[in-house]
Amino acid sequence: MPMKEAIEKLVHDDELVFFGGFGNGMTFSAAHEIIRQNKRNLKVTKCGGGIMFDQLIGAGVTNHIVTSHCWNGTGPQPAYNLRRSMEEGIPQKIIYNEQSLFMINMSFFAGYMGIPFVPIRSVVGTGIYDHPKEVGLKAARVKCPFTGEEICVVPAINPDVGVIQVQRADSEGNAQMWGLIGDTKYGINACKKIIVATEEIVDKKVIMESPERTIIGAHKVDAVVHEPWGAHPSSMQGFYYTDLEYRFKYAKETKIIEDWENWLEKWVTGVENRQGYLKVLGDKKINKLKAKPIIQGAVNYGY
Amino acid sequence: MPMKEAIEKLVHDDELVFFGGFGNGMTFSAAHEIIRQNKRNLKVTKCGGGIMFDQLIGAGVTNHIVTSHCWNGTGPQPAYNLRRSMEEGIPQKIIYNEQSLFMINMSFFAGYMGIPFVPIRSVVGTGIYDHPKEVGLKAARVKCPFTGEEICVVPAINPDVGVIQVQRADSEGNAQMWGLIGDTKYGINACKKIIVATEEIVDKKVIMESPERTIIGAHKVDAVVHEPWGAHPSSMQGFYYTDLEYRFKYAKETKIIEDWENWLEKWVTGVENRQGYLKVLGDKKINKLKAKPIIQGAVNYGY
Amino acid sequence: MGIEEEKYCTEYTGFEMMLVSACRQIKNDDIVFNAFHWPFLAVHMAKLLHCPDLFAVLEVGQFQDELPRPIKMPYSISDPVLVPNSLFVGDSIDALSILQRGEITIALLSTSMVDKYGNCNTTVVGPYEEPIYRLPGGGGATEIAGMAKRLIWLIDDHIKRRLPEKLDFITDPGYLEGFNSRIKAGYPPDTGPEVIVTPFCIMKFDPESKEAYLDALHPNISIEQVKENTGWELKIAKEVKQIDPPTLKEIEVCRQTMRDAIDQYFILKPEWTTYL
Amino acid sequence: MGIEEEKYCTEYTGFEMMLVSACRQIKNDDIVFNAFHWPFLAVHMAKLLHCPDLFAVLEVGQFQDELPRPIKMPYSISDPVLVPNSLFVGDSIDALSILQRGEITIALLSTSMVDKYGNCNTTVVGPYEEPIYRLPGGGGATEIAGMAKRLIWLIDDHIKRRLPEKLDFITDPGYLEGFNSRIKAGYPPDTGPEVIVTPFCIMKFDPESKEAYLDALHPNISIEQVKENTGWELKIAKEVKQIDPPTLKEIEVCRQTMRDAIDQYFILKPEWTTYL
Repeated sequence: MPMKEAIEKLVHDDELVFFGGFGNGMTFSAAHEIIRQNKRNLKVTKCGGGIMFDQLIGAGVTNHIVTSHCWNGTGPQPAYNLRRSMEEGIPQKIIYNEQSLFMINMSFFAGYMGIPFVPIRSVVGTGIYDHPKEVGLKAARVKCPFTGEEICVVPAINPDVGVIQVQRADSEGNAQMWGLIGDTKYGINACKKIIVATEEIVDKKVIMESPERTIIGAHKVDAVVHEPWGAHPSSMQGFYYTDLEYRFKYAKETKIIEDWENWLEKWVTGVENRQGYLKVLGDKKINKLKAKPIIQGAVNYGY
Repeated sequence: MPMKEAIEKLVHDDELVFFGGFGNGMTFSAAHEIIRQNKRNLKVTKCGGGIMFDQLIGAGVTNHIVTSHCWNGTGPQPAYNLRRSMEEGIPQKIIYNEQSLFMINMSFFAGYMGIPFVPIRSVVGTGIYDHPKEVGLKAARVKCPFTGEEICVVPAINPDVGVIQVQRADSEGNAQMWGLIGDTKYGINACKKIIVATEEIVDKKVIMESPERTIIGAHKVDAVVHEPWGAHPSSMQGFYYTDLEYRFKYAKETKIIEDWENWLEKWVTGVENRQGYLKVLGDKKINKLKAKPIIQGAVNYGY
Repeated sequence: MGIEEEKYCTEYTGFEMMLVSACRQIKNDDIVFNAFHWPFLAVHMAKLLHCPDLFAVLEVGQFQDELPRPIKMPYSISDPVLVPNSLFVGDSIDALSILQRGEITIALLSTSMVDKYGNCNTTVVGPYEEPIYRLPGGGGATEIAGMAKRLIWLIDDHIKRRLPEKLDFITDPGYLEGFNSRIKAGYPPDTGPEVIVTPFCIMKFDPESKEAYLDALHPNISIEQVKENTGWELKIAKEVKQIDPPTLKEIEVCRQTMRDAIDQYFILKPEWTTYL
Repeated sequence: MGIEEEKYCTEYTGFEMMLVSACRQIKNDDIVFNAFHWPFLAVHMAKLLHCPDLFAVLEVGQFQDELPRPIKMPYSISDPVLVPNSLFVGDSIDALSILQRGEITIALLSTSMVDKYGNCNTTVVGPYEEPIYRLPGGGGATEIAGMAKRLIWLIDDHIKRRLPEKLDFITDPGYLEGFNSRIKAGYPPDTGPEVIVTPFCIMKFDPESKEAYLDALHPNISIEQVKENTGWELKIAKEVKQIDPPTLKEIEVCRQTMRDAIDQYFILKPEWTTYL
């Protein structure tokens, strides 16, 4: 199914949307299609929002982000659309429901496990624990019935819809990822509707060659999108490296609003789909980013 | 380090001992060495106790098991040493702190995570929830501060010492396992002292070829034991298959106490170590159980 | 005899009828929790008969939608043959997550004793601390019984002590004390035992009281026979259904499955029930 | 000059001195949580200088005890170069488990603002809902600050607004409101900030009040200079120590590390601090 169709069918205004990938395997292609379809009032969640959330904020598709940071392209600087939104209300004021990295991971884990909360030994005493009071996903404390200690607990997050970008999946949706996964397995399994975008569609037999790499089963996948290079400008282990130059330039190219509008037109609204985006990126860059093969990790599965 | 030395140094009377492996990769070699060293009053824990716990009970080294079942060799029958102990007090009456399979897994997970408890949606209303009241690891209920529901929570288990049998480890203790892991990763990381028994000692470079297969890091391993066939009569993926015939016969060979005593002498107390055990097992059986190679699972780790 | 009748088998055991009847409960689009012992056989048969696409989840975190080729019956949930024949292999917590998220549409469990509210005991006969018979314990059945949408109990011997009015110990939750007690204990409302399959019959549960009643008879079994061999005053459906005998195809698959299981040291003569 | 003195470098920046001084805090047998940005550089330097066996844990669940060969500075914790050069790769929860089990002996964190109790703010200047400057947010630093045994703060500019008396928002916990407030909030008693390293000096924390005080000066920095540029009434150790300048070897490794970082698009001129 093309990404366009998957987003049309499965992502609707006002929903809470999960995006997979932590640094590696980020679902940029899906985020851009959501912008092109001009969704509104989405809540969006991701362990580290980064420039993907900066773009969703700048394009006005989200008014509420649930994440642990919204950095710029290559370092711990605030991204400019985030700042414009929160400091000046451009294009709209959003709610930044700030989490800590491990707190949001545990919330996804609780969603994954089908339990309403999980304890975590951090957050108490910080502003993250106290703010923002009005928007739901706030930690609390309970008394441990075994040790008597008061401990922080974080609530489950079960997004309405989620999307991930993986290295390979079969046509039914059994999807595999290796390398840096971050929160992807727990987050996507916590979702009610699921889109799997994949670098490659492979035969089921390939999936069965290393079944520990499967992060989600076909029985709950609603759409499989064959989307090579869907994670650019992030990396995809075994496929392509992070486009550091592009990310570095992003900060400069989005610092003032006119430049941001040009950036959005050039890379998102001015192209039809990921194939169009890759044309703008150009073959030279694509060849430069392609991963050199390091084929390894076979073991004996015999019995 | 030989198993003898590892058990001497690290396992002491009265401690709570974790054994890894769920069906596959069970730590029989370590259990037998513990019997030979005549440890006393051990508490032992394992997701499924099976005939390993039956042997520890029969040999009198444990007076308290924390597990979800103690089946006989090949099916859901009660094992005979367990029955003799609980019904007749032979060789001593033990406490069977019965858990459900997933409850004990979540308790190990809580131990793994360094948190005092984890919620689980089962157990309430069963005898497992209500019994045994006197021995500690009992579930409880807490009110969820987010949904208002009462939910079952299970306490963390952090054993004093744990032992696992893995496919391979480097000489420092970075240990890898693939295939059916069950509770092994969470259980062993929850332990205070750690013994890694391994089919093979490999170079660190081999570990780095598929780092996702590592289940415990060298920084917390106290002893590495090179112990081929340490999991027999259970299987070790890629090395040997389950010895079903041996397990099937175990029930008959331990049904009356005299036969059990003979069994123990033949396989455990009458041999010096695992090499001695393998001599009793015999080359013919060893060759029959050896896994046929199915080498697969390599992927591209390139960047 | 007519052609229609000929496709049915005429000689078969109660155990075989139980397996066939259980197997028929499974649908091709089910997501089944495939638990060890008799359910393994019934799920295996379903896969070969009417559920080619059945998606199975196992206790050590495996997904399967194909049988190992050449067809081999795993000796247990932890048979290494399952690994290179699975679409997913995780750990036990992964399997639990699927249960707790409510994704399992059906589970079969074989057990020692089931009471009239569909609770099961595989722990102990007599007091917990002073057992007359100590049973092995339940393993993962507690969670499977707690969280599968449709739970099918298999009892391989329809006798009073296997189907008592009340248990000495509840290992796996059915409807607990009946009525809404299961929901009050926190189990999801859309879960719970659906049927008990025995060599004699199929029992269902009253929607209100949650008490098991006789719903359908296996061939050549009388209502009286069922009542006499059940440990409580069994209620009977207004119209008791008649279950078809195994078809020739069903019995062929059933017997091959049993042979495959014997090859893998399944204990097919359940001699351990004589302890009870 | 004597031979002894010659091994020290005489020209270097405050930023370099900060990195060298931070790097010296790490011991070869530490288990370090290797967090992004300046700590990456200090840990990298330690590995090349005096900690060849250093065991590092990263936020996406990696273990490393060797640098990638050929030596390459990862551009971030999620650089794919880390995967085939790690002894373990898991998920973020695996990394958290190591923190929560108390296995991390040291962590370095670079930050925007640290107050006198060692709390950090990377969230907001001004009110949370109506920010004057919205900062990016903390990521995993909250847990690292909460659970590492020895926490080392790096502040790359020793000025009042980077070292205020009180923060608008606590993103990462130090000693909260001082005294035993951190322990009362539930953090393990054997954890907490140990030092703050700036281009000017090293501050430590009073064992009782948990307030940061001047412990040791970097070369050519005066006590007055430190006091004037700190946002609270800074207390001074009875005997302020003098820190050695970078050795030639240290500065060589430091500068090569910075060049490696520039190659990986590290933003070495921290221009974003000008927003503050």
